[in-house]
Amino acid sequence: MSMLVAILVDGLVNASWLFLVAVGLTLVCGVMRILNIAHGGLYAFGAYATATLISWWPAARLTSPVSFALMLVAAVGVGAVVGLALERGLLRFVYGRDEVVLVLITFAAFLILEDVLTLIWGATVIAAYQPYSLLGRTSVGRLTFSNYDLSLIVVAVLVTVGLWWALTRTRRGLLLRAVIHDREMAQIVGINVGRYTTITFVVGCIFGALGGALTAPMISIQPGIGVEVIVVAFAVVVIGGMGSIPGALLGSIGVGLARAAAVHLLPDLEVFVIYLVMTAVLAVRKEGLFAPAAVRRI
Amino acid sequence: MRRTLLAMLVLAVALAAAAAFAPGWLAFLLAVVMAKSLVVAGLVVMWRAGLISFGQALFYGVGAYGAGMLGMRWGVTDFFLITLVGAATAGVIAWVLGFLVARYRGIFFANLNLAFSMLLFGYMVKSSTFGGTDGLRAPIPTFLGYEPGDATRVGVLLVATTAVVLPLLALLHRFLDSTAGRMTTAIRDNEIRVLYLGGSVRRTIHLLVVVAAVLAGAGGAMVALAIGHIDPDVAYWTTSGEFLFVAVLAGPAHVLAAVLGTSVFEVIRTYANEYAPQFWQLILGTSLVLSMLFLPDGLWSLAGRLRRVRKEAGHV
Amino acid sequence: MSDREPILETRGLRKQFGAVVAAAELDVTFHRGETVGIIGANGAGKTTFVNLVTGYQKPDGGTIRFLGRDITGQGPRHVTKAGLCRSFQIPQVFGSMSVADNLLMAVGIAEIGWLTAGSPLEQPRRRALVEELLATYRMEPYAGHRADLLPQGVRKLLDIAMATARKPALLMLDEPTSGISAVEKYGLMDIIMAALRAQQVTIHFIEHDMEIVGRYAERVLAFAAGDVIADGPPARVLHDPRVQELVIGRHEAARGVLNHAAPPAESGS
Amino acid sequence: MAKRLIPAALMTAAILLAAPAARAADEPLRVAIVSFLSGGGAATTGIPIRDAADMVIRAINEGKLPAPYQKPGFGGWEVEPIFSDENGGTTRVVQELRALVQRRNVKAVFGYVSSGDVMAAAPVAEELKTTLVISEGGTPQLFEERGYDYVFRPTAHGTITSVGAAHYLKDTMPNVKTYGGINQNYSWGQDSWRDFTLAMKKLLPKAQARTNHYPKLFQGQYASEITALMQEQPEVIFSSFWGGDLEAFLAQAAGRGLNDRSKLVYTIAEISLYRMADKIAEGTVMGARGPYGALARDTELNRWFVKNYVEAFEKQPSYPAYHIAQSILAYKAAADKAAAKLGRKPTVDEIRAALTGLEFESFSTFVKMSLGNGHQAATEAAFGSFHNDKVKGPTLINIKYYPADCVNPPPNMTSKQWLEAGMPGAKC
Repeated sequence: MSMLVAILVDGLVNASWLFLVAVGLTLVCGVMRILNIAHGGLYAFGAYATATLISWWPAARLTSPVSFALMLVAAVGVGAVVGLALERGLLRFVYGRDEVVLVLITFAAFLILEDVLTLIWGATVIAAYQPYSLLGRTSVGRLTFSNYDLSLIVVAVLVTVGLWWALTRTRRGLLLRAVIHDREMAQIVGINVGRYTTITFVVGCIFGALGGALTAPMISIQPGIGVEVIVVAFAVVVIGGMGSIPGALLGSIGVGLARAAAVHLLPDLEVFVIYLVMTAVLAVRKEGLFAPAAVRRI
Repeated sequence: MRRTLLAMLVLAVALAAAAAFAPGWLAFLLAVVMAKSLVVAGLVVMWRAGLISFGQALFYGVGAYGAGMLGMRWGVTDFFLITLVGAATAGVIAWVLGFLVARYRGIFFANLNLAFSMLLFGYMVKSSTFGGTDGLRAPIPTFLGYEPGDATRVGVLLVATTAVVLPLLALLHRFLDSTAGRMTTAIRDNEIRVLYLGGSVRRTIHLLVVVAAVLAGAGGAMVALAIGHIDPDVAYWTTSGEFLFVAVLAGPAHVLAAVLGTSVFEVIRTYANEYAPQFWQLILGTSLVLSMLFLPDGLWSLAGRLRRVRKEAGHV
Repeated sequence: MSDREPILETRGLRKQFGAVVAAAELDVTFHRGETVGIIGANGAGKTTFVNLVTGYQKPDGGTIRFLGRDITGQGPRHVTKAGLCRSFQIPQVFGSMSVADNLLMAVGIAEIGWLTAGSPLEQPRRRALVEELLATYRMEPYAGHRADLLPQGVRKLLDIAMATARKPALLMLDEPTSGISAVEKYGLMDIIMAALRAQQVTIHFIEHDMEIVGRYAERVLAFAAGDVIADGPPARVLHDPRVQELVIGRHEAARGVLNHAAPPAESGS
Repeated sequence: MAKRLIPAALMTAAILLAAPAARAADEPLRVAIVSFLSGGGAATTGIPIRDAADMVIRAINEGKLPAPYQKPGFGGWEVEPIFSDENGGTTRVVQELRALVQRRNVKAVFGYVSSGDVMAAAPVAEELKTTLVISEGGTPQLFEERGYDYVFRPTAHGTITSVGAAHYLKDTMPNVKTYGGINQNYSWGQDSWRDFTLAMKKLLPKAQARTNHYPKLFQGQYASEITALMQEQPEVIFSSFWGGDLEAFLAQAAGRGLNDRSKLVYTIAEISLYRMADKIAEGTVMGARGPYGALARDTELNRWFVKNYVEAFEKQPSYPAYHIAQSILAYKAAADKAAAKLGRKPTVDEIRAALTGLEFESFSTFVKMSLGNGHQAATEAAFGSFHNDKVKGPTLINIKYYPADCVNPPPNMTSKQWLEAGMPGAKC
């Protein structure tokens, strides 16, 4: 029984984290049809910026709401600046080129971002652990969970609801969905697709940075944290269906629970689990769980 | 074809000269470049059919680990035998996976390949048979019974690698002129037309996957023998990404472009590391961005531009 | 006409897309050497019929026999290899290749086999065949042009010429004149018909222009709502009152628009 | 075009890359220091290695070290260090090593953090006939698999950490009944856990091993593993974590209160002692790979090292800094020894000969190159318990030292054989 609770809670915490780092990637995938490898760089930037802000804030006056606000500020600031620079300064020159070129240019951007990070912050470890302990703990039987971990679930739910509302209940959201569904048709009916592309990319980047910002208090922040995240986030996006937000949600939950179950029941499988799920899903459904319908032409 | 053969001949002579006279590090670099360019050539061939693989490191890794296992478990040290087995193993695995993979196109093809390669990576990290993350030692190669000393080994390695790579590239070049090879472009342009001409798209793609895997397997085995050590990084996604990078840098125009692209890539990397050890990724990334922006058809297109410039100059 | 040997027979051929019936229990027999025109309003099931017969779509029920063989449910590749080829409303060509290379590719793929797949595509004999095709379809001036930059009419010709590379027994032409200006239509059809008849190919063509149907077809099939509502010589079918009402009337009204607009997307019909 | 372009390019490349002109005889001895300057291992390990190497080499060149190393230079040689990044995988490491030796005329190479890189670099050094002094990468396999003439490791290999931890438990918690583990899923983590369980079987046979968790290297998040460890509730949790993973785990374990239920034993956590002080519970057992950092013995050499390091870099030296410093000092000691014997500046081969089987006083301990035919050092192990002192700040107390003969296998056995046989011949 306590095992089940453990798997469920760990799985959901893990799923929330996965969703938070993957949601921006899938959003960009949906609108721009590109796989943004630089997402990993944004994650790292978000983490570094958060740690910096938190270290500037007087430790005595750091409360939970303040630290969450700092994370949000860091994510929005960094995501907007870097995202805009990438899209306006780099990506727009290669729109319309081969898919592979688009992917690789983001890969190059990722390499560059990695070293720019080192240029700005140096190759030292920085940390922002304070928010992790600020929220305290919750005990369930013999298990103790960190409230910060649990709060990730809340944030993930908020993001999901917020996105759902923005995409289905606002005019701009509806137009964006039109762009996702059929780019050319959207162009024909007069939607400024270019501007939606830029905005979406920046929003995606902000989510990427937010993922890093929220992770910052849990990990020690150092060069190289982005490279692992890309492949994990990418796996979640692919499992869910590239460009599908419900897909990313379901993919995260699936992978999160599978991973938690593996840790508790079959620790040897843990490293694999995400790729096993990914291979299995792709082998059966190449588009992933929720593929946005593609129009097939003769 | 004749021009290509001639170019290859000249290249072979140049490499043989390098093997004899160049400093060891350069001969070694060239050997690695030649071996890696096989992997790139395979990617380029798939790319001609519009297929991008994010998981070519799978076959590269299979070739590399095959070399290590052959040497360490069964005491095989012959360079050519190991390369052959590495290539064949990768080919067989590709043939099996091909039944599934050949149904996939575009990003889905890339994704599934990535998933397979990451599975291999995950397995290699865990597996004590394959040395876990510390990896596996590759044997010191012998060459058809000849065992070079420490001083000559690198030179011999370069000659042997060239002797494997250039004939394979020539074969590949010939394949690209064959009906099946020319179908690559046809498939990228219009699969439906290929089907309605009675051509098999799936079988052709399956063939391409196997061909590229054989090349990657051979390349992986030769790089492993050159380096002397194999670790799970050979199957990691960044390795696939790097090969893809070089493929785009090279351009799909010609099989020899793969050699050119790989050389440029390795030279940039070596010098970036020397002059900015902390920022070589920045330099690498920037040069790749610049090449993609200003040389959209790859480095090989420089040759065409040069020719045009010279022609115009000649007319004046 | 019925004294000729049957080449294609469908029995009870059915296909439904949701609530739309695209093929309703079609029983049709075609004969060797016939030139058949297929008419019908948009959405009447003409292209679906071609798609079903050539294996692009699988029928929900019924059988298709071609040259005495059951080809029901076989894919395009097998149907093509059996000798039933097609051209497309939107020409399906290899956009990045020249016209001559398109034809060479077509000839090469038509001849491909396990043993020949590895031999060079480029062969003098094939080049000669290509030259012949270029001449027959009057495309010599365009031989070196990239296929995706061709004028619409030439692209249509190229599409059809490629479809004949295999020397089919039956060729189905899906709207060979759509997107072509009224002036050019007859010239185009003359070239196509002359070439195909010289090869003794049985021809089916889908067509909206009744004058062209009247001029080139010896038998006409009229489709409406997935069913054949008239089948016979042009003179009789084109004057059938139901055909007049369901096919021609509506169509003629829309024709002015059609000829000036871009060709409608295939997927809808 | 192609036929002219490629050879032309190759020729140009060859000219561009060609080695600089031959060097004059009195030029300095050029050595390379290789460690992670970028990527995951840079911050905690690679950069301290670079810094410490730079500092110690400078001091030796200028003759500023305390006795008995006050004589300037390495047996009369001035050493010129160049620094190279280890990041990028073994292929790159090997390529770089060749370029360093053959193009940049490096006479000796120091460093290497990752055990995989160590295993890849060693045979290459052997082929190139260039001295390779491994400072960090600690896999015991290195000299157990084959012999080397050119490869040395003047620091203890990894076995001493796991064996030392078991001894410390025996001395401080003799009644422990259950233990579990969390170790990174790669060779270091896997070997550490194996060695620890084998040592525990011999030293505390009543203690029972529970599950070990193998999260991925650089995973960074351990929520599930921590829950699982709480679920199992072993008395002792053994971990060989290092670097960013270690610090993340410390923070998360503290946040979840894992320390309240189990005693945590970290084999090489000394590296994070100061930075993570507020996340470490009182009494947590910590080690380094040898008596370094907070575990260092108070000698004049050590005082010099700590003082200068803190002045230069504004932080306490951690054990990777000690390791590289010890490796460079070994080279200095060997060179001085050779010079004294020969009465002149020794050649690199003569230094190498003197390095084999060398015994010397290092910054905080005495080093004997007694294993691997005189190429592998054996040193003592040290462990202590964490205490956050109100006045002095974070420190380790109750420090215990285990002599080299106690925690190292004898020269004729591999670590694994020795542990599986129940550590025969150990003198504790």
